[in-house]
Parts: sequence; C-alpha cells; structure tokens
Amino acid sequence: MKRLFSLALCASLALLSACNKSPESGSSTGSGAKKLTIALMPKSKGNAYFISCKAGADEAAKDLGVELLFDGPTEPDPAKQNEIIENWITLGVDVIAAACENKEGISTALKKAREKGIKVVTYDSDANPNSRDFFINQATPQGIAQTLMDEAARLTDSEGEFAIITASLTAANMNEWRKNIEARLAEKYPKMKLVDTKPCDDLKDKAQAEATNLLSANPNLKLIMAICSPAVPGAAEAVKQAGKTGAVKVIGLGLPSENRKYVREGVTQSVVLWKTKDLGYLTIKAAADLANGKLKPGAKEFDAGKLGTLKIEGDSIVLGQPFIFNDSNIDQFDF
Amino acid sequence: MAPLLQLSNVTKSFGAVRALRGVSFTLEPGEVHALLGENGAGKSTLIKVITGAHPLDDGEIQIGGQLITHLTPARARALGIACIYQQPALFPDLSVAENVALRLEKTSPVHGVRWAERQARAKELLHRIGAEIDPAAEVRTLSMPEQQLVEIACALGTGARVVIMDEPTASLTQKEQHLLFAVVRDLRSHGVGVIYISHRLEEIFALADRVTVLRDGQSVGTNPVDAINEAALIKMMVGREVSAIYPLAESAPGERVLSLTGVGCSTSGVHRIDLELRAGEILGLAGLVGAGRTELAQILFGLTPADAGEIRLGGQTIHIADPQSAVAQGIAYVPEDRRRHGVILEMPIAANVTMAIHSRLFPGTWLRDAAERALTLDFIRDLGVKAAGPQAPGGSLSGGNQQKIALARWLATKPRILILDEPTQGVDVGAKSEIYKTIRQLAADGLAVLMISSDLPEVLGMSDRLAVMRGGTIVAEFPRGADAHDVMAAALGQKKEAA
Amino acid sequence: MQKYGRELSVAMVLVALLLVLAVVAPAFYEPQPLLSRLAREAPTLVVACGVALVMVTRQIDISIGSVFALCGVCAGSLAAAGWPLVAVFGVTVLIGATLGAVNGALVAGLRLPSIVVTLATMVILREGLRWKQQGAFINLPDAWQWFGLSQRSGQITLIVCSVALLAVLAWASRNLAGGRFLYAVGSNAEAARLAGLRPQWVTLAVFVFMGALAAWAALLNIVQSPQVDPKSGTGLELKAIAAAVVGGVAVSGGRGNLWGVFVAVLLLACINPALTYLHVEAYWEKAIQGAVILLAVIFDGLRNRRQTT
Amino acid sequence: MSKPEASHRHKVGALLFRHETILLLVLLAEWFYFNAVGRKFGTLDNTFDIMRHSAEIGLLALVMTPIILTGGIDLSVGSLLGLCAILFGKLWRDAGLPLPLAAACTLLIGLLAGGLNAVLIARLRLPALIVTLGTYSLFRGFAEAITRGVDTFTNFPDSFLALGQQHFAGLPTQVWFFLAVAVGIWLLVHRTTFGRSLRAIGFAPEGARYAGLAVERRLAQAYILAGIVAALAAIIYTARLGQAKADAGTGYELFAITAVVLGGTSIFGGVGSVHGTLLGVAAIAVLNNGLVHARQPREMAGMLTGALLLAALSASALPKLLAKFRPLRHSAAPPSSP
Repeated sequence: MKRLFSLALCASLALLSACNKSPESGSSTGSGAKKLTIALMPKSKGNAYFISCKAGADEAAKDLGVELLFDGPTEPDPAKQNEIIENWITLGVDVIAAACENKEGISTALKKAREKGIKVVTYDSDANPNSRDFFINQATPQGIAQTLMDEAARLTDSEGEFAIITASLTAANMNEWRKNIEARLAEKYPKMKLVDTKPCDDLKDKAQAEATNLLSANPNLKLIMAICSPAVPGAAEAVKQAGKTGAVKVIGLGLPSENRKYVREGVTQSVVLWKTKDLGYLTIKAAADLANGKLKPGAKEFDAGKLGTLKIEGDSIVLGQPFIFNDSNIDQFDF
Repeated sequence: MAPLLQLSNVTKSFGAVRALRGVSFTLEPGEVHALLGENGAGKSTLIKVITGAHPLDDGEIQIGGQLITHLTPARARALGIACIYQQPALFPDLSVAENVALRLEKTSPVHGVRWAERQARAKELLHRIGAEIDPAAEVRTLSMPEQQLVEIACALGTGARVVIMDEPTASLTQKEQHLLFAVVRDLRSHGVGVIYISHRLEEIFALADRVTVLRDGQSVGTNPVDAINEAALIKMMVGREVSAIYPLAESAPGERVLSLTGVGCSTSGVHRIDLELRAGEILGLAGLVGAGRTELAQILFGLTPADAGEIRLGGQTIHIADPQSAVAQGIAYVPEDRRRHGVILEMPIAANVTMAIHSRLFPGTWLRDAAERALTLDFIRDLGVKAAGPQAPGGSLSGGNQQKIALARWLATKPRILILDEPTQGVDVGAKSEIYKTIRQLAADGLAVLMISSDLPEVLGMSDRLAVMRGGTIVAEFPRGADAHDVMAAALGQKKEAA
Repeated sequence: MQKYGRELSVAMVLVALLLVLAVVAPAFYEPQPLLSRLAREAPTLVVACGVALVMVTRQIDISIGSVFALCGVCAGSLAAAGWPLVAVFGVTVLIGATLGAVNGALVAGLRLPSIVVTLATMVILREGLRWKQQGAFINLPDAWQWFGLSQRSGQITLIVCSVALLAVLAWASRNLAGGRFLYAVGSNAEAARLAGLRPQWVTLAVFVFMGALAAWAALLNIVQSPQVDPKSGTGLELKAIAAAVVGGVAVSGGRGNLWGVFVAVLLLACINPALTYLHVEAYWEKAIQGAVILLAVIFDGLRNRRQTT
Repeated sequence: MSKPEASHRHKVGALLFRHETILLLVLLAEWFYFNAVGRKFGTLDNTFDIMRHSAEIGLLALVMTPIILTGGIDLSVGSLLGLCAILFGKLWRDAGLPLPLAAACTLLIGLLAGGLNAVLIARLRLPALIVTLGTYSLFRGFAEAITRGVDTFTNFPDSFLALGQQHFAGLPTQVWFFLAVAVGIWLLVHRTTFGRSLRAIGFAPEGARYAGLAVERRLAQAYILAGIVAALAAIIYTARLGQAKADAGTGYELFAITAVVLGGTSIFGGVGSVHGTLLGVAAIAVLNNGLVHARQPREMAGMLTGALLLAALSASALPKLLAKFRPLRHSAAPPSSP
C-alpha cells in the first residue's frame, strides 16, 4: 500500500513539472503593443518611506498606461528579495525597478534578469553598476551628505561630538552617504567628532533604545544624525525622554509626516529629504522610456515629463537636490 | 436501612465491545464488598460507571436510595463516592497538603487558599492512617507506597460514604498492608461501604463480608465470604476447572551460569549481593516492595550499573554498563511496569518483538521486513498470542497478550539469563497458568530464570530455589517447598516465632 | 528555602551585575535614562507574566508578539478616531482576550498541540497586520502620550502599573484557588480531571488571560510614544519565554513563580545597557542572553536530578 | 509511513495515509489554480524557481523530521544556518582557505553546534524546546558578534556561485544536494533501525531504554545530523545569494516546523513521515511562488500558510476526537513521572 503511495507521489510530481503549459519562456521583449509590465520593489514592505514612493509610482503608471507590480519581502532578508526578482523573471515582466537592501546579494538576481532581456533600473539605493541599466538617484550621495553635514555644523556651531544612527551597517546607499559625510567632516569641520554609528534595522523602537544608550554613554553628545526614516522619530523620542530637547540636536533623512510633531516641539531641528512621490514617478517614467527605447545608455539628459528635464551623470538620473524641512515649512507637505 | 449504592441491570458498551451486560450490584452501609473478576471482565468499567467517569447506556443507579440520572465525577464526589485508583492520580509538582486539598475542597476559582488549614487537615488525615509523611513535601519526592497512602488519606478526607479501592495493596509493604486493613475495618465500623478489588484471594477472605464475581461483563453471583472457598471462587471467575497451577521441574538444574559476589550499587541502595544462578533453574526472588528486588534486576540489566562487587558470567568477570551490553551478553529483563517500560502500544507487534535485537536481525541497520514478519509470526504461534496480525498495534492486544509479546521480545534475543519482574501482575488467572507453563518450559530448555514476584504462593510454587531480599540485600535462601511463614518471616525481618 | 533556589540564584546574579555597574559605570543609575529603560521594559514584564502562567499550565504561546502588535495598531486607530482613553483600553483588552480565546478553543477544544496552534496564529496575525497596515505609523492624539501626564509621572505610573499587576498575579497564583488550578492542571491534567477541575476550561481561561495581558502590554507600549509602529513586538514571545525559563518556570508545567520571572526580566533587560556602559561591543547581547538561558536550564536539570530519586 | 508496508490498513496507518492524501490533493489544487491564474506558472523555469528557492528551507524541514519524531524540537537550525554562512565566508576570505576546505570546516562546525544541542538534550536530558531556544540566541549572537553587524562576505568565484545559481544535468545544482539528503533521510527514517528507534523514543522514551535501544546515542545523532545539514544549507544559501550575512536564515526554523507538522508528523513524536514533510515543503513553496504569479501581495503567503496549518491540524484531530474522548494533550515535555 505504501509503495503504491510513493509511486503515485513521484508520478504526480513528474507530471506537474513536465506539463509546462506554454513553451515560450524568458521575457516578452518583442511583443510590441502589449501593455508594459513594470515591477517595483521596495527595500522592505514595512517602511512608510516606500509607501510614499509608491504613490508617485502609481500616478506615473496611470499616466503612462503601464501595469505596475509592487511587492517586496516583509522582513529584511536579502534572500527573499532575490526570490521575488527571480519569480518576476519567470513571470516575464518588462522592467524591474528595485531599491537594494544590500548591493552584492541583489546584483546576482538583477544580472540574471538582464541576461533574460529584462531592463533593470535601481532607485533609492544602487546595486553593482554592471547589474542594472540606470540608477534613479534621489540626490547625489555627495549632495545628501553635504546637506546633512552642513546642517549639523550649522546647528552645533561646527564643534563637538555627534553620532549617526543608520538602518543597517550593510545598507548600500547608507554606507555611500556615511563615506561622503566623513569626507565632508574631515574636509570642513575639524572640530566636530563622529563618536559612534549604531544600526536600528529600520525599527523605530530599536532606534529609540540605541539613541538612549548613545546619550548616556556619551554625556557631551551635541547632535544625533539619523539617516534612515524610522530612526528620526525614534532618536527624537529618546532625546525628549532624556530631557535633552534642544541640548542635543536631532536631524536626519525622514518623511515630514512622521516628524512634524517633533519638529514643531523643537526636538528635531531639521529633516532632510526629497519629494519621495517624485522619486517614485521618475523611477516608473525612466523604466517605461527604457523599455520602449526612448531612454538609451549614454544619454546626457532625460525628459521626465511633468518633472521637467533632468541631468544624467554617467548612468544615474538625479532627481534634484535634497530639500530641508524645518518648523518654518514642514506644514506645507503632506507626504 | 436503604443500601448505600444500588445498581440494577446496568449495561455499558464501547462501540462493539459490550463491557457491562445487565450487572446488578448492591453495597450495604458498614460492609466490605469484594469485587472479583479476570481482566476485561468489566471491573474497571463498573467503577468508572459508579464514579461518573462513564455515563451508563442502560439500567439504573441509586445512591443513598435516590435515583441518579446523569452522573459526573464532581457529582459522584459530592454524593460521597471516593475512589482510590491503582495508579495514584496525584499532582507530582505540588505539596502533599495541596494534593489533599485539591481533592477535598470544592471551591470556585475565586476562593482564597488558607495554607495553614490545609497543612493541619493533611497532617490529621495522614496521622489517622498512621503514615508519617511530611505534608509540605512535594509528591514527586514520595515513594510509590507513600503516594498510595496519600490517595487513601484523600478518600478519608472527603468523608465518603462509599470508598472504592482498586488493587490498593499492589505496591504496599506488609506493614502498610496491615495498616490499610485496619483503616478499612475502621471505615466499616463507621458505617462506610467499601468496594474492595484485588487479585489476592487471601486478602478477600481476610477482609470482605461479601464477594461478587464478574465474568465477561456479567455478574456470576454474590456470596458471603464464609460460604465459599478459594477453588469455587476461581471456578466462578474463570468458568472452568484450573488444574495444577504451578508446573513442576522435571530435570535437575545445570551448571552455574551467573554468580554475584558482594555486588552493590550505591545510588539504588542495593549492597553485598551474593547469588548464584544455574542454567535450567528458576530462582525465585521474594521480598516485600522496596526490598530492592527490581533494583537488583536493574543492576543486572545495566539500567543502574553496579559500582561494587564482581559479576561473573560463565566464569568470566563482566561489567554491564548499559542495557545494550546486557543484551549482548545474553541477559534479558521483562520489566515490572508494563505500561511505561514494556510493549510500546502505538507501534506494531512486529516492531515490539524485534526491538531488542536490531543489531542481530538487521546487521547493516537496514530493516528486513520479511525476516521481521517471519520471526513475529513464529512467536505469535508459539506463545498463542491472539492478535490481528504482525502489523496490529500493541495497544489492540489484551493485557495477557501484551505480556506475551513482551516475553517474545526478550526470547528473541536468545538470552542465557531471563529476569522476570512480576510476570503475572494484573494478568488474570487463566492467562497466568499459561505464562507459568511457558516459564517452566524455558527453564527446561536450559535458560536460567530469575523470577521476581510479590505473590507468595506463585513464587513458592514456581521456584526451584528461593532467595529473600530485605533492605537492599539477600537475607535468606530456601530450597524448593519451603514453608510460607518462614519465607514471610525472613522477608519481614522478624524472628520466626513472632511471624 | 530550597524551594526558591532558582529565584534566589537569578536575583544574586542580577545584584552582582548591578554592583559591577555601580562601580564601573555609575552613569547607568542616572534617574532619567534608568526610568525610561524601566518603563520600556514594563510591557515585556506584563507579557512574561502571562506566558509564565501559560507555561505553568504546561502549554506554550508564541503568538503573543503578533497579538501585541495587532492590539497596538487597533488601540492606535481607535485613539486616532477620537475614542476616550478608557474606552480604547477596554476595547483593546477585549480584542486581545478574543484572540487568546481563539488559541484556547483550538488547544482545549480540539486538543491540538499549543506550540503549533500558536505558531499558526502568530504567522496569520503578523502577516495579516502587515497586509492591512503596510508599515504605516499611526499618529496618536497629543493627550495620549504618558496617559496625558508629564513624562516622569507617566513613566512612574507605567512601572507601578506593571509591577503591581505582577504582584497581584503572584499573590493570586499562590493564594487564589483559580491560581492553584493552573498548577494542578499543569502538573497532572488527568488527575485534575478526576478531581473535577475541568482542565479544558482552565486551559481556555489561561489563553484568554494571556491574550488580555498581551493587549494590556501593547497599551503600556503605545503610551510611551506619539506614534504606533506596527512592526513592534517582533521577537517579544521568545524574549518573554526566555524570561520565564530563566525565572524558574518549568516547561513541563506545575512549577515556577512570578517573582522569579520579575527578577529574570530585569536581568535580561540589563544586559544591553550594561554592555554599552562597559564599552563591550553591543553585538554580544544576543549571545549572552542565549548563554543565560542555557545556564538556567542546565542548573534546573541538575537540581531536579538531585531531587527525584 | 510510520510502519513497514502494511499488509492491511490499521488505525494509525490509515490516519496518516489519509492525512498525506489530503495534503497531496491540496498541493494539486494549488498547482492547478495558480496554473490557471498565472500565465508562466506552469513553465519548467518556474518549477526550477520553486525548487531553487525552497532548497535550503527544505533541507531544514527534512532534518527537523527525525527530531520531531523523537518528540523533540530544534529552534536553533535557522540561527545555525546564519552562523555557518558567516564562518564559511570568514574561513574563505580571512583565513584564506580554499573553498572546498572552508566548506568541510563549516560542516564540521555544524556538527559541533549540533553536538552542543545533543549533549544538553540527550545526555543531560534537558527539555529540547528550551535548550534550542538558548542555542537559537547563542548562534545568532555569535554570528552578529563575529561580524559586528557590519561584515559581509561576497564576490565568491563563479565556480562556487554555480552551486546556487546554475543548472547541472537539467536541474538547479542545489536540487541534487536536496534530493540526495531527502533520499538519505527518507531511508534513515523509514528503512533503518535508526528511524525505528526514533519512533520508539517518540512514543515511549522510557520504554525504548528498557527495550535495550541506545536512546542517548540516537537522540544525539538526530541533533548532530541537524547541525551538519544546517551547515550544508548555509553553504548553498551563500552560493545562491552570492553573499553571507549575519541575519541569514532568520525565521527558517519556524518554516521548517510548519512544513513538518503540515506533512502529518505529530509534534508529540512517534507518528510521521519524511515524504509527508516533503509534501508540506512543496505545498508552502508552491503557495509562495504561485501568489507572486497571481500578483497577490507577499503577506497573503504567510496568512494562507498559517491557515493551511490550522486546517491540516484540525482535520487530523477531528476524527480522533469524535471517535473517543481523549484526555487533554500537553504541548511540551512528556508527562513527568509521579
């Protein structure tokens, strides 16, 4: 009886794998008028920052009449990001736009996509240049780093200790930003000192705990720079609970909506970011133009429709300069 | 006065099995009513019906003259029915006082707990039955007899009118048995009705007023104890004449197989054991519970290796480190606690039979189904096991058949020495004689048998030679046909005249 | 005194750690950060009490983290919708109790193993919450943080709240018949049934209570900040179970008391800050917690081995 | 099947048989639904995707089966996967060992880690749930401490990456490893005395010891096997991803337990089968993959898996419950002897 059962098991599995319904595999590049399918992947699905990017992407998808797939891992497990990308390759999407949790891991999957003729763009954080066609950069890393560093110096009269809280110490874009921050620090602000860098895995509670420890471990800390969006409110809450509002400044890259309360209370002095909706819109626009040949490698400028024409530096399209939100202008933004 | 308990043609069946078929039973106040019957005759089902654990399919039950429709354990308890199970239903992690309290207090969850009162009540109850047990001790640290006494204390505490005792003396020492008899007589004098269940006929004659015999779910008669003798009772139980119960040895014992000098094990309290075992001989090992007989068997089988003295097997000194090395050296042990250590009920008979000889039957660790099937069918035939087939789960067998499978497992290892620990405990009279015949046949085939038994007539009748243990060592040896009183005196450690 | 062997040894380790900190890093005892740290541990303490009672009944619940997160989001949404504080507290505890009842019904009703049932409900609730909430924070109205009080009194109320709850539960599990029913069912469910304790209802009740406590802990958590993060509570169940085990609660049921759990929660909570103050890499925290759990269970094993003959 | 071939069906076998048939039907239903919904779902490429993505987790589920059969559990396999990935990377990059030697050392480290669980659970007879909860934190903690949360190991040579990303004789390379381990463990559990002993220990640990089985040795072997296979899974994971990171394998142990229980193996030990586990892994892998093709969000996969697990449990519990009243089951360690 049991042998009969295991025979049935093997037979059915063989049957299932053999019956590949439609033999055509790989992407459907040459199918012309068919509706474009663009797959957009955030670093992880639990992050409000990427929700606001998606709003822009949805708008672009509607304007350009393309089908938008939005999916991503629910935990920051790099293997899960690759799995979804490999599924999309088999699904035969036209363009994959991914924000890379970590550079090397995702490049393996993106390279495979390009081999199958699928166009690949990265946004928010880049992968290895050889595994994607274009990188949609919200702002140049130097631009972001200089804005943050100059703002930090302004708030602390360019002297004293400061600390950084990042998402994870392996996040590609954040390492890029930190490298530029340290370069800017060495170049312009000798009297300022970066005492520590702590990861918070994109969790507000963890950022708050790390900030509390930083405050107590470094009594004369002047400023906390939080460069991942959930860390900014987390660090602010820690400073407020430690009763050091104003004494220890808080700045970082974050959404105005998440930090409005702290900026109004003066706990957080300034929040640096870019219009995330525009980043989403630009990513889908670039992906669509790449797919139907309007955007070619080596181009110097890119007509981004309602966003105007944007500079292309090498193979990365730059959205613009980072924008500083503070108590004077934070109320005008709804994202 | 109305009978305490009145059952009139009660029937109860589980699926196709009709456990009780129109049983009528009455219990008068101030009476010890013995309940006798082979396993599967319906005794435990009857108890479960009386205690409300099982609803009855048909018939009536009256408690204190009042007709009770659907009875639940809680309601039965409230109506003054207390039951002492053979396996004590206690809470190992809680203190004795709390165990007693949880059985007596009928409180809702919001009631407060008065620890001092619990402690006092437990102490008083334990004192009443003469047990010196510390009420604050966790039950986990008590020995089996002590736990049995805590059960009895609980029954007393509930002020029960009907007390059911299911094989209470199975694990009690002689002294504790006398105590128990005194408690039962004390209960009877206070008008309490006691339903007493035991396989030991001498207890029934010593204690009971009336005895009811159950067979195949029917009552075959209730008689006052002094109007019936042992042979008649057994005939009623078994329904046929039981011939010579204990087969006799034909041939003289062979050469010495095993000899122990000064053997002991500090952790289990066994010390200075000097013993010899001959091929083809049944050496009985008598003694009271707690005398260390099972502990000695566990030394020989490597469960608790010896740390003193010398064990010589066939002239060579050996060390038995664990059960595997015991089996390898031809020593087999059929354990006492069949439920936990014997046949694994969820596994098929074949798996149980071959479990001790994996290395021999399956040399390359690869299972060989054909060989296993053949071996199992042989044993099923030889030992007359009633089973659906080699793949039937162990749990589908009756108690007697499970014991035969346990025996088959160890005979499969072709041992030179077979240790049997209470081989017929909980087995009914009919199956017992079959097992005795098998044991005697094994000895005749040259096997050295060490038989541990608390049933005095059994150990006297079966053994070619008898050793008596007390306090962890051997205190006396008797040739065949020794007088029961001398053996008991040795076991009790009293001088002969004070027996 | 031997009965409380485990709780005392954990307390001694804690005192030793605190002494070392007092000498080496007095900054640890600065009132403000210490108060914040204790307040942040209050939810863990409440959840650890709940899981300890579940383990005393010889069951386990690994869905607490998800129930905690879901209740936090529900409370946040209700608060944002303008419900009064008391109403939100009541409804949230009700939601938690209902989720606990689902676990209880499956375990006690269908006799399913609790580890697998709560594994399933953990995944269902967590992924369901992620699907609905997509990670968006919920902004609480202003009067919510610290119950509308000042930060310091808010934190003190929080700490007093959770420790008082622990004291009541510890007293009840010792002196209330219902509390002893948990130990009885955990020690020997069949004997409990024969003694008329109805183990199914006791098991259902303990799971319902666990759900309610998880909700209560979620409330104590969301009042600590103006926003509710739906990702909070990940890993909370293993943290609570670890605290219960280190606190002397036996996985095999029937043994353990809540004061042991209280000391264990403090000990495990002190490891991270202690590492920071002692300038040891904070990455050793998880390894040290693992080691503490192993030492606790080894100590327990040896102690039992000596007791049972 | 928990028994050598049954000449006729009996209660336990029938139940198990029925459970796996239901699961096979569920798997087929999933396949045909997603095949209808997703255009490319039925293609050979996608089947390879499913296999490649479930290889490591499948290995953990395979090796979790013998452990659960003994009535034990192992929460540490996921963390051990992460630790082995890190050590593999470190041995190769920092210690300069050639890859095959680094791989061999990693398997040895897996063996030793499994050995730690084995000593505590088999020799000291401590509860498996709590021991592996401790080693769950210990191994993850070591992984994080060694890399200080920063270090990752990348740019492995293409020859090594082929193990996780290329094909070999028609199938993704790691699938051959998976099949080898699957066949090996199936034979171990169903056709050897090792498997028979595991079941006996699962049904009655004391009974097994009194029957002369080497209980401690068998338990130790089960947990050491888990360590070795977790290390193998780590190497395949690193090859597939092209990178070794400290958080590799997070949550994989819960997936493995889900797949094993979904496959009909009882968490209390004794009853269960390796092919049941394979079906459990397949059902969950097809679900995860199919939902992407059906353009459903990721979270749906988790919810449906949980629901599937509860349905399977209730389905197998109902007949037993209706047949006869059963005393309350306990989740954790076997009943402590009175």
